[in-house]
Amino acid sequence: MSGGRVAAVRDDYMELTRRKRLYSGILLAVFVALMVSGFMVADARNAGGFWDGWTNVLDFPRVVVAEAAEKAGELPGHLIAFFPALIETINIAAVSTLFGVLGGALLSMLSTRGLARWPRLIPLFRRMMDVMRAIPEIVIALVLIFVLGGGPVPAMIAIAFHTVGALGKLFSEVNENASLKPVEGLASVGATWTQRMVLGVMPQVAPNYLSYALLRFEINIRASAILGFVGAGGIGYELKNAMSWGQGQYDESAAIFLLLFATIVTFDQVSSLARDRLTHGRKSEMLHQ
Amino acid sequence: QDGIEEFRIGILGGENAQDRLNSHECLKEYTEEALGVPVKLFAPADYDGVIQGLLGGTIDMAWLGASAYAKTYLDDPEAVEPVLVKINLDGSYGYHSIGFARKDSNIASLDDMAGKKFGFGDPNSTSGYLIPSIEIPQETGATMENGDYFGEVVFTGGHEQTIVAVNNGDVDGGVTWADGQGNWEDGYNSGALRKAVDAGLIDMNDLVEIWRSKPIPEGPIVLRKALPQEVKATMTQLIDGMYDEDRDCTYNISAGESLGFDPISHDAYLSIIDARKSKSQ
Amino acid sequence: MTMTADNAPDLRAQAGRLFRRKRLTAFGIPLLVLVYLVYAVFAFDVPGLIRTADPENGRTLIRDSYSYKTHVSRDNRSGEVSVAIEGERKGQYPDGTAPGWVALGETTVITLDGGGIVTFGPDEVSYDIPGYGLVTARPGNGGANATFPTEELPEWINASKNRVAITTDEARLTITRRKTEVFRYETGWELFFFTLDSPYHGVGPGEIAARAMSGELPAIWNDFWHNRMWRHADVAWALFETVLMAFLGTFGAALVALPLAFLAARNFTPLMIVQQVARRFFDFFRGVDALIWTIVLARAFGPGPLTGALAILVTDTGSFGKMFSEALENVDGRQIEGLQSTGAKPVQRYRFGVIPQVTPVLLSQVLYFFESNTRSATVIGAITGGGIGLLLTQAMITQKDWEEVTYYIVLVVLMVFAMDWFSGWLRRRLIRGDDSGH
Amino acid sequence: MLRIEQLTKTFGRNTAVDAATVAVDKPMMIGIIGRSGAGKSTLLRMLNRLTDHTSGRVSCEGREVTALRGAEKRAWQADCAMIFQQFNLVPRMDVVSNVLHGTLNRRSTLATLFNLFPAADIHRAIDILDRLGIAEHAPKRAEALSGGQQQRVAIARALMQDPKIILADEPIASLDPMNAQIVMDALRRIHEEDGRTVIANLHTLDTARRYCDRVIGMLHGRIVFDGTPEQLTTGVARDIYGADAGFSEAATSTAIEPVETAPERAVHGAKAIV
Amino acid sequence: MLRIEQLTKTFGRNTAVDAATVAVDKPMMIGIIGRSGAGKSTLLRMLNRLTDHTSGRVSCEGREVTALRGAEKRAWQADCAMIFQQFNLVPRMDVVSNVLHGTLNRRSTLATLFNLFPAADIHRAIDILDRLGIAEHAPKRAEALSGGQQQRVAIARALMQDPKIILADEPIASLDPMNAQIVMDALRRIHEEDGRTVIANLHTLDTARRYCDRVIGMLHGRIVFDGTPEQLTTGVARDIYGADAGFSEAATSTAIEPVETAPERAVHGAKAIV
Ligand SMILES: Nc1ncnc2c1ncn2[C@@H]1O[C@H](COP(=O)(O)OP(=O)(O)OP(=O)(O)O)[C@@H](O)[C@H]1O
Ligand SMILES: Nc1ncnc2c1ncn2[C@@H]1O[C@H](COP(=O)(O)OP(=O)(O)OP(=O)(O)O)[C@@H](O)[C@H]1O
Ligand SMILES: [Mg+2]
Ligand SMILES: [Mg+2]
Repeated sequence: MSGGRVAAVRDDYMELTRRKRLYSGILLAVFVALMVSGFMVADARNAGGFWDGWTNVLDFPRVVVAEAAEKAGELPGHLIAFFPALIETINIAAVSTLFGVLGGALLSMLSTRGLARWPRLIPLFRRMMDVMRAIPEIVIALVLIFVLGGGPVPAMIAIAFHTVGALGKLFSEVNENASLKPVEGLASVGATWTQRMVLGVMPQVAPNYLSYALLRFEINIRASAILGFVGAGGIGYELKNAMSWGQGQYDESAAIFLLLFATIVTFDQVSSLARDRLTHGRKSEMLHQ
Repeated sequence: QDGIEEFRIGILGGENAQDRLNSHECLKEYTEEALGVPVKLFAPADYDGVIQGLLGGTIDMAWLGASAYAKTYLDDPEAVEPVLVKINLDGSYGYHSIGFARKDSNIASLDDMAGKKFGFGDPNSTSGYLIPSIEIPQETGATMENGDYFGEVVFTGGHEQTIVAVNNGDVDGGVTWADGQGNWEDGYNSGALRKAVDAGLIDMNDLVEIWRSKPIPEGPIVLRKALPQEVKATMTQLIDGMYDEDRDCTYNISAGESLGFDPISHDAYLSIIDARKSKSQ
Repeated sequence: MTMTADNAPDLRAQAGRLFRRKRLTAFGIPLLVLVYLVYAVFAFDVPGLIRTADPENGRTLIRDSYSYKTHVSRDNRSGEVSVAIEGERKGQYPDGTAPGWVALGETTVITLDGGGIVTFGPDEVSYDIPGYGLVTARPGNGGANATFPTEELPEWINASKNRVAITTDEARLTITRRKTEVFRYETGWELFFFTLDSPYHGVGPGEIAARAMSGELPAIWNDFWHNRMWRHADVAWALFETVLMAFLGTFGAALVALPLAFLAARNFTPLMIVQQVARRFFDFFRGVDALIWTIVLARAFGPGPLTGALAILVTDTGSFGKMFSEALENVDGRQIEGLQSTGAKPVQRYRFGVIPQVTPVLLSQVLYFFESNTRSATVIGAITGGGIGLLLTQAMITQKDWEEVTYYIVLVVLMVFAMDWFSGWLRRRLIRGDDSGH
Repeated sequence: MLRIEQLTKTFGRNTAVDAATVAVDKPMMIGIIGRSGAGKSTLLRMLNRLTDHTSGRVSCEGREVTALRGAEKRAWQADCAMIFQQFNLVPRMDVVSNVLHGTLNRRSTLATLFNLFPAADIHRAIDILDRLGIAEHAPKRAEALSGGQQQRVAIARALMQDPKIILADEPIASLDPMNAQIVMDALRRIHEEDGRTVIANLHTLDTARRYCDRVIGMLHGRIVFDGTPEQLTTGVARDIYGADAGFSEAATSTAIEPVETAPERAVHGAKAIV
Repeated sequence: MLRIEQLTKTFGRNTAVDAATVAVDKPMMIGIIGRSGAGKSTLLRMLNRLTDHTSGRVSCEGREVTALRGAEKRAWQADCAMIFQQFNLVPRMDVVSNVLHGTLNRRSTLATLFNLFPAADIHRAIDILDRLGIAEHAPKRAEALSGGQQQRVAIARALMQDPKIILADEPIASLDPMNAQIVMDALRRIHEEDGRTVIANLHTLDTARRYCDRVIGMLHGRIVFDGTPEQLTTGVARDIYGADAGFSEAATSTAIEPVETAPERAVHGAKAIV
């Protein structure tokens, strides 16, 4: 190769490097600037500043733990007393996950090309899932609490609504990878749409569905605890009341907290074990959705 | 520490957050002028948010309910000190916890509530929880435990929620606050019922009063004890003199007609503190 | 193509057994689900809920979400009449002015859509209800003192001695001793753009545009942006605050979790102990849940967006830590070894041997979280006191202004949509466009 | 019996089947040949109503096939079984269930969702599998079978439908010569023993010649040949395949043994494979 | 110059390298052969200090290699470049960056973390790439290159280190014969033009014979042969490979053209491939 061509390669590369450095420099600078200024804005808007506050982070846990330790003897009693509330929270999560799986499966099939009952309506069902995913549970829960009155049902409906959207999206990705051949085979014998879906698609997608559903269940337990905090019953409601009252009930708070923590960790471990067996779900896309 | 860099005021619930901030905008301006430092307003979601702010030193001033003050005091006696209290139009500074139910549920008194579902508001509310939770058992002769006298006892989360819950029939009876003056039909002169009526949420014809507490002392405006002395003095003076200076602003920050504020001390709340302490055992 | 006569029954029996087993699962699983749901119906007390559920509330809510009401009220002591939108001080018509359907005067005449006419006279109040008759009242010390055209009152009239409430399709009239009030519902979000005190109230969009062109834009913008009824500036700020919480929380967590994830990854930390400690650490942060972190942190930092951001940060540090360390365990060791063989320092090995490999995975995980954390930030804001979540929940809890609630919900959904789109766009751009391993 | 009149299908600006007209008066075995893209699959899929037609009509024993909708359409599909090149079975389900899917149209949706097939159907399914020589695989998952076995399961499913007509879209294209022969033999036997009409798309001339009573040739969506195997000379084949003079039939052959009617060509074909 | 004495490595109860002793007095090209598991890779990795030794010592020009730690160890690694069978490049980074990684040891950590390499280094990297005939691929991602090109990038990275010794662990095992030859030619040229010592594990005898000045044979961790290519007779090879009489060298050959020194064997090899 002649020296001229090497020089050309050199210049090109140097130019490329400069551009890349510039871009990544700008990107980095923008990111750092956003982080720093964002932090400063948040810090200024907060009642307590970060630098004053972080030494006090343990204040609250300390008070709670101190009281809980002092009344350690009552802890088992509290654990038993709040167990029904925990069951309610788990029930909310379980029922909403169930409905979410059913609704999500249905919507995902209606919105997957090749499977859809009404192919023209695919965009409609897709948007429906998007909207269901986008509305935070707390919004639906509060509206329903107004209409239906407080309790577990509004929370259940709210979480189920969101779950339908979230699982529907993941399920339709699973469906897209399912083979259409069996479906067509069933169509050729004159099977109805339901038969095609249940007999032709479900056997293919069931393991993936199950894996996602388990992960969702775990997420829904957290969601139902949070909704309890805004009036939807369950362990979150108990926690809020105990925490609000403060001193005198911190032992109860601690007991509730222990229950909640143990539950979340248990289901987390169980579901990740089970999912590992079934197939690998994509946690990143699932969490919080 | 001689000076402060900013002054933070916490505002309790009752109205939607933005309205609360708006109605305190005038106070913010006066305070900035008086102290010469930036003032920030905070409207946390519930009583506990303000209390934690006072305890953690992230909020300098707030108008607390009596029970909330008691909680703050019990958690940390050195955290805050009460300075002022609101005076009602008739010169008193008390109000009542009102028990109420739906008329068509055929509940006319506490006796009819036996076995029914009863709703408190926020656990930190004086009229929504502390006082009724002490005085009602005295009348019924039974505890407030589920199934003891009432079939079920729940927290609705706040005064507004209690009113709606009773009106909807989610709970059979509940407690909220009112000054107890004026007409039942209007929801009394001031209080949570009145606000609900004004908002068109409820029709007082549908509701009946089933119980009324002894007068409850109005909650204090508190300042963080650790604040510099002159800041505390300036703020006390500012709000004390507000009624003469600016009626509108007084109306805004006291959530209705009043005669302004009077000084008050810790001793006025001893009984509430005792009550709260007894509930905490 | 044969089946010996004796293995035919055998195969049939085998198939029979197979199908019995299949039926058992086909029935068993739905049956279990059904049994569970039946249990849930009772555990959740659905029958009780159905009994107490109030469809009227739903109707009010829906109607309020797209309409506003104007209050015309008469102080029964002074006889003064005032008109205010939503009955709020901020929405009050200036003295002596009123919308077209209210004729102020000695006797104020309110003409309603359905043909009903309400009059506020000096002493007497009347409501002429089409198809029913004239209701009159002389509110005062004796009570409402109402007279009705019929003996038997229809169910839409709720009257006692001291209070009368008449609800018709066109309006609602309440009379107490102190005050008489007419609520009239109209479609739309009145005052959304300009409040009554703004000179631009009631001006058509064409005209506004024209006046904006002619130099009034700042004034117009100011009146709109600082609209006291809808408070657009505050709402915009609240939205920003919510996104800010999600942004700081998510990316802060990613920055904290990245180095820690190395400690929890089997292939980077030979010490079992360190690894296990790091993993339990992550489990703890995740398990405690954002909810509880919010409460704990609120004590130290007080209400505000920083507290929310930190709560997200702490929880997500746990999630990211776990996910990142899994990604790190899957890295290709050959690249690292290649660098090691050149004498690269450990930090350099991580920088060039590990980071380029894991960047796409981590980046897409972080961006997914960013999107979903905008939703979480709405909830956390409702608890810790900040952002659109607080506005939304408070507006809901105080249960008036459903049109504002609708407005906030629409904004939240649009915000989440926007973040969804944005994070997807960024993900595509960064992961494809990044070829130097940054 | 089966009457196709001016049947046309267009995909956008592309006419896949162009005014196809065919009349079948008695049960017979028909082979459709033509090069890739000629419209063979589309024609068959329109017959089964898997694809909707653009114009023209199909009628069968008084039924206006192209006008059927909903349940009636599905009933027609049940009468007109289809066999696919890729078998189109449910791979994760067992063989018997796959065969029983042939009865889906006759049974109530709910019952079938719960796997409630009458015992008589199950027995018949096994009998059919036995007839096709794969009864011993009955409890296995379909995906565990070889291609030829899977295609026979597909035929069993078709038989389970007890159809009047069996459509087969390149049934042996994914099979090795050995299995191809078994499958074609099975189809032929079904035609002969049960008297059902079989219409098969075939991509090899010699298969069509060997097994069919009638051959239809398609080119660019049009039917360009319709006659007996004997009439299908190499010259005609060239026309159908639109091939130039260099066209050699051997290139499309998959026979593994000399075909009686055309031994020299088959030998040719066999060589090309080795 | 390089002195390996009684170097031993045990993995648990398995002795991968057993008291290996080698002295290299002047720059030369050395091939190490032996069957899979003989310990070739382990020996090379111990020389580069990628793997720690169990006992024995390595020294080089007064440096006690086996005793180095931390920065000194890394400095030795920089002096003793390694080339891997799987190239071990960073696939998502561009070719030049990969080559520049050869300078990591010399540059400040902070600057390199931000990808800041001196322009002179970049120019040298491109020159090296040019020498190896792949300069035009400089801005591409490593993963976009063919195997042979990637291996040349790896060699470029090694050269960038300006090493005294180049170790190559089966550098051509993942390559096709064409690329294998290009890569071996490059290594040979580097040895001849720059006077660097090259030690390469090779899995084919003919490559070792053709390119190396000296061949070391390993069996079960022990060095069982050390001599010139000429001394490496088929009998010796059989011993090294522990093969029975049926051993045929052709089976391990990857040559694509007759090797001058042993034309008859290469032809043999070439046949086996076709
Ligand atoms: N779903 C479809 N959408 C658009 N065009 C299609 C579709 N199906 C078939 N076609 C087109 O119609 C024409 C006929 O296709 P068809 O599959 O019927 O041919 P074929 O004779 O079966 O060919 P092959 O031997 O490759 O299966 C082709 O040009 C094809 O591209
Ligand atoms: N990290 C390790 N842990 C345990 N045993 C190892 C390790 N690396 C190598 N060994 C063992 O040491 C012995 C020598 O391995 P080495 O990789 O050096 O052989 P090799 O001659 O390079 O073989 P190949 O041609 O397959 O690369 C083998 O028995 C191998 O199993
Ligand atoms: Mg076809
Ligand atoms: Mg090796």
